[in-house]
Amino acid sequence: MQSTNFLTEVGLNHYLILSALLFVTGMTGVLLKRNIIVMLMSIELMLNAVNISFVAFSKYLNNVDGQIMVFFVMTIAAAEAAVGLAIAVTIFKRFKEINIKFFEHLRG
Amino acid sequence: MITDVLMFWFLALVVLGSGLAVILFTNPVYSALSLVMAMVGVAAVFVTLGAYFIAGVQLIVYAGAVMVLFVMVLMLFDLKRETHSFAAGKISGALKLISVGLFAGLVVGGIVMSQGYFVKENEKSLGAASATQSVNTVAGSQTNLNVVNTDNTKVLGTVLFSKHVFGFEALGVLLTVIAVGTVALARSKGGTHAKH
Amino acid sequence: MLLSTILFLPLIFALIVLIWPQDKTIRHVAFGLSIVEFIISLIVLKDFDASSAQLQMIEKHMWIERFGIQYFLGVDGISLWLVLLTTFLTPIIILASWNSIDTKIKGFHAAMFVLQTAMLGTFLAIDAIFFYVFWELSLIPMYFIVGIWGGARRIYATIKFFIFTMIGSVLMLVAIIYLMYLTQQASGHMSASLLEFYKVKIPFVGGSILNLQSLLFFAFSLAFAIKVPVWPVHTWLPDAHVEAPTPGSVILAGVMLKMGTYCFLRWVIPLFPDAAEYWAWLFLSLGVIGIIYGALVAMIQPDIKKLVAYSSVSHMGYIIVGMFVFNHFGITGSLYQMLNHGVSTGALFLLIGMIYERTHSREISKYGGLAGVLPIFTIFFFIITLSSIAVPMTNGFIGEFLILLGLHKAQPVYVYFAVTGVVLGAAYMLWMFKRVFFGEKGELVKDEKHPLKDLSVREIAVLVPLVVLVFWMGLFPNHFLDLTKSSVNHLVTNKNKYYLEIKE
Amino acid sequence: MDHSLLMAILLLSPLVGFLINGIRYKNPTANLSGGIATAAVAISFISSLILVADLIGMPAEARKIHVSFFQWMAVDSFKINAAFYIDQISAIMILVITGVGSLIHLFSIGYMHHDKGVTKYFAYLNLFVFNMLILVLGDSLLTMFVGWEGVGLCSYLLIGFWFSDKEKAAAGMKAFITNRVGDAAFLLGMFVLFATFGTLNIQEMNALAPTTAEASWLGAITLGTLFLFIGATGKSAQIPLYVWLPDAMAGPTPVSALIHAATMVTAGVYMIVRLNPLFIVAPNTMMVIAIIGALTAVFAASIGITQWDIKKVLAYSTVSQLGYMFLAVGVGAFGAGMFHLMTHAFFKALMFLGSGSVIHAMHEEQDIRKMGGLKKYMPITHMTFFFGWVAIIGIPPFAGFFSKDEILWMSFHSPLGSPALWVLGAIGAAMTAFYMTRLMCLTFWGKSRVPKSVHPHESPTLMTIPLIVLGILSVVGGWVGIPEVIGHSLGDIPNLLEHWLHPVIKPIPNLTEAEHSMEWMLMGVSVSLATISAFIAYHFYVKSPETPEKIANSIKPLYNLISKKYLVDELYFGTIINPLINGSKRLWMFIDVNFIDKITYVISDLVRGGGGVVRALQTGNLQQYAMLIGIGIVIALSIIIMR
Repeated sequence: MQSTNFLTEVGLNHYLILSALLFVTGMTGVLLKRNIIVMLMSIELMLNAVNISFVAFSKYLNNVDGQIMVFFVMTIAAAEAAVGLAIAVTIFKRFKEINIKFFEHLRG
Repeated sequence: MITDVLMFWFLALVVLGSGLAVILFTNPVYSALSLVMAMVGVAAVFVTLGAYFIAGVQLIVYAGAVMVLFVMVLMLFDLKRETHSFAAGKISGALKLISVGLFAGLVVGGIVMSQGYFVKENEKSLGAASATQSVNTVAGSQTNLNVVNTDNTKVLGTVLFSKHVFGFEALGVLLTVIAVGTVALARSKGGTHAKH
Repeated sequence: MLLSTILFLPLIFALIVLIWPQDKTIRHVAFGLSIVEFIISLIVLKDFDASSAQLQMIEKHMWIERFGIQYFLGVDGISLWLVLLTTFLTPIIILASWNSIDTKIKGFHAAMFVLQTAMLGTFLAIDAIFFYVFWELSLIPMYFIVGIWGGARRIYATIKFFIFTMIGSVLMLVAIIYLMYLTQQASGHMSASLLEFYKVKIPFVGGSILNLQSLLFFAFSLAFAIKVPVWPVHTWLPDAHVEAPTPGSVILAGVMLKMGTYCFLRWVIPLFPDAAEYWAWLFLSLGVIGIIYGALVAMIQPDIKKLVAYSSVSHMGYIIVGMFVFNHFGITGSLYQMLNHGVSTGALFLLIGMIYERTHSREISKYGGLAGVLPIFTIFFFIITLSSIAVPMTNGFIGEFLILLGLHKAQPVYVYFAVTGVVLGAAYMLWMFKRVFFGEKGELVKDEKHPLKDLSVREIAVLVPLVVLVFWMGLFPNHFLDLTKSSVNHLVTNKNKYYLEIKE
Repeated sequence: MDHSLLMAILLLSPLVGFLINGIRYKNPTANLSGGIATAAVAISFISSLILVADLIGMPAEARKIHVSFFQWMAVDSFKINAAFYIDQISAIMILVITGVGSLIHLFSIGYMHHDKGVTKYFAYLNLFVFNMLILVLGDSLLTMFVGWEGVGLCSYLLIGFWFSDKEKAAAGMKAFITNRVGDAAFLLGMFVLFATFGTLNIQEMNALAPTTAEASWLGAITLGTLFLFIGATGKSAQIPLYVWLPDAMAGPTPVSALIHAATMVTAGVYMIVRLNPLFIVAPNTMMVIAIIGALTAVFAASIGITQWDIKKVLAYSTVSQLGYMFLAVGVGAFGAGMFHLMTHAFFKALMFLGSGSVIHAMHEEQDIRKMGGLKKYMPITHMTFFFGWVAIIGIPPFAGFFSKDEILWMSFHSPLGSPALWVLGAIGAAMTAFYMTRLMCLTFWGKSRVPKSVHPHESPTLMTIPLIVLGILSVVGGWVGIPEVIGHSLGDIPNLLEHWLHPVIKPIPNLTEAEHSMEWMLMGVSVSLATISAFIAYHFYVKSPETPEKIANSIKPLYNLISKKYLVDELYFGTIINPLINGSKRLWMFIDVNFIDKITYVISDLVRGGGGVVRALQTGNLQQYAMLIGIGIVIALSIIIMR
């Protein structure tokens, strides 16, 4: 391990750790929030976290493919948000409720 | 150099802070606004990484389109009363938090431990990038390009429409399907469970 | 290309039926398409070289190279008639279901065509994995046919049917994989081709079940025995038959049971000759028990369909017995009996379906005196009954006689038990016939306000080909036996070092 | 004409008749349908006459017409042709079948005139003739078996002809299934013989038959012939499988005449005669056949004495007469067997048709207690029936005398026979005379007991013509086989039948020269026995009708046992059929429902129980699932990192 000053020399790892923490934040939201819409937002957070990783790798590996992936991820994310929200709207129309606690129809 | 460092720490703070805010606010509208903040922060992070085009797209797609969508949906619902914002189960809540924590620890630990690996792999490119800032290739591949200067966008476009053109087209199809599907979903009166 | 055509044409037909826009004409389309398929399959008959025991009209392409899995089709004297039986029965079944299937018509016909592909694939595939795909595929449409269009307890019956057959197949898959591994050891490269399997010499030690060949033998046999079904794993059959709609019963009895017996001849006996010979006593005993048990239990069933289902157990017992005597008579008889059973039991189920459409009951005690009300129906039923109890000049006799002759030649002791099936078979069928058709008019028959209608032209058209076949096969068995002769000969003479050559 | 063409006409003409009548089965006109059917059989009769004429024209040793149409079945060494051959034995049979057959068809036109299903009836009848011809002419055991089962099938259809009556349908089923028992044995016999000779062709087997007798009970030929004989007991109604024949009287009376008296039931005898070179080398089988035949003759005759149904009496009489035929072939007198078969066909068909005529006149009344004195109403029927009566009880010079006497003599004289068999035969003959006379007395003679509502009348000409023809045959039919001893004393009248059959019948080994004095004596004993018992019967039933009742009362238990047919049906039901049905029910409940399915249920319960445990994990809570994914990732990551 190279001796670097963690605070002053920003490298790939910093971005990766930032990405990881953001991902974890999003994950916490998905796991713990009850509002479906906020859960969707948390998913967006997780996707963004991944994007950070991609771009960081892209830069430090000197490879433009990472950015292409980000591009794809964003498209997917937008699509996912659209469908997710459409489902949320439909659920709300049907049950007048968007609290995840009420949707346990898959109980075995 | 120091501005870059400061910039990073500042942006990291903003991104993580607003990310936390997303999940901590009980009012979903606030959450949405925090999310916008996080998105902008991420866009800025992209800028610090030299990915200007991506940063722009991030702003347009996320902070623009997606967020508008979220907010609009939120406005459709009447969500003022939000008493229990978190799932309440004690054991499962604890389990969830523990697993999240462990996950974070593992990822971060992994990243830190694997530092040598990345550094070794990237020593040459990093060194080269900082020294000459010129076009350099890692393994002689045609697609490994310099990511530092402003014709980055052009390169991005070239690669996107040559090497990844299939994925691009597939995404186009996907988006069309999604557009139709979303409309269909939103129109339906509750799907198979609909009360007539 | 011929075999591929007849194999995959039904799949295309299934698609056509699914996207066909008009609901009214779907039956006509399906019927026409199935006839087309039958005519194409007749080309196989025309091109078939009866003098050769080789695998004919083969089509061979590498599918998954790493494991030596091939797209490998071929036909020989053993599978030829079963292929034709399948393509022959399908149009008849579609015609017979004209009125009885009135919900989800599209789905039904599509399932039928998929099932046809699966059954043909089972008969034609020479590659083990390729075969296994079709073997399992055949379960799915059948599952839906029974589960959607079946009777009151259809869910119970389908699950029983599915689980019974599945249990066997799983072990077979393990055995297939092990055989593939053996081919790699023997020749250096892995192959799933049956022809390669034949070349593997599997060590066998008598006296214990715990040797490689016996274990593999039982792994395969269990799968096929459940399908046949051999006593005592037969209990799924009566339930499946009773709950299945008429077309389902016909295809089940007519073709699907033959998949089991055919595979004994194609896979088990040539692959594991020593074990087959060593354990022949077991299968002969089970077969004979099946003959007698099936007949006895059939006799006391109150439900016609269940009666015929148990009679299937009895008839399939003959087939099993015929195969495990390993001589010309037995094996030829078994092959012939497969066709017979397909024709006559298929026809019986069709007839039962026709009367069920009229009265909505299968309770024997509620019938009686039908002969006076439905004479044409009675004539057809009687002819098929004769075929089922193996009266000479009908098809059933040839098969049963040859099997018993072969059994006597190989194992005379068993024949004294097996022959009781001849008597009991007549007893249960004629007793049922008497109770349903003779005597005073039963409660379902005497309703003056709604007299039962005799067979319509369509129903007669369904039955006539089968009746013609009953007599044709009974009077001129040589027309059929000539095509299987070389293959059976090859199997009997080379049983212990079986191989199959490819005819270019 | 070409032989194969003639043979084809002979065989196919009834089949064509069947098909024509079968297609127009709903037609109710008796004259047309009956005309077609009768013509079909008559054509057969004519072609068989031509064929037999050709046969006579041939030299004695080469008398054989063999026609092979096509190869029926060929598997490895097992080859069966659809081939038929006429020799001296089958020549007699085809003449009887088509000749008597046409007469009975003719009679049926009158008898079945008012039945709605008359066309169907004639179709079945023609089908029967077709199958019977196949049985008789088939050149291999398997071809014979085709006809063998075919006639059983037609018998089933005709017995159950009035199927709406439950009893009659049941009788048909009983006949078929009882026959099936025999057929199963017949199959076994074929298997054994095929394993021994490698062929089922009758001529080849006869040629291959060894010349020395087989002593062992388990020898291949003994076993094979024994099985074939069991088959014959089914078809020809011998102990223990005779039970179906009395019930078979449920069918129309002409059917009883054709199938259950003249032709089908004699198939067993015919089969043994045709295979005589095989049977003669299996003395053990021969012994069994002779004993069974003799026992059946007495046993059935004793039941016949107690029956009140005119057809049942004749049915038991048939069983008894068949017993005589088996006695004959059992002691090696194959010619005598064939002879009796032929004369029996004449007089028994005559008596059945006569009884049909009576039943017709009495409006379907079959109980002889309600008849009596019919002589004056139905002179022709009475006259012809009378000829039948004297023929069957063996009064010289009527047909039955010659054949029955030859059988009795041979059972005494042949090295395969014994005096005991002769005694049984003679007792049977006396009983026959008794019950036949009883039948005559109660039906035609004595006082009329006919109910007032019934007005008996003579049958129409269509029905009396066959009666007259058969009556003549019953008188003269026996003259073709006048025994040597009588023929000699009457001035060298040759035994035509014996000469005719001589080339195809194997002689009895070690047969000594006959003593004429002994033969005359035995003949005298049996004829006088028959005459005496006939006289007693006449005395009982015409002179003092109360005596038989007294006697019956004095031996009540025995009488009841006999009149209830020795309770054999009840015995079979009690010991075989009912236990089989009840046992099957129990078997099914025990094995299928309670054992195999139980096992599967236990397994499924285990699986379900296991599922119940795992089920707790499926809370339906989306976030919990996500958490489980998370935990999974954590575990996977820790493994990757820690490694």
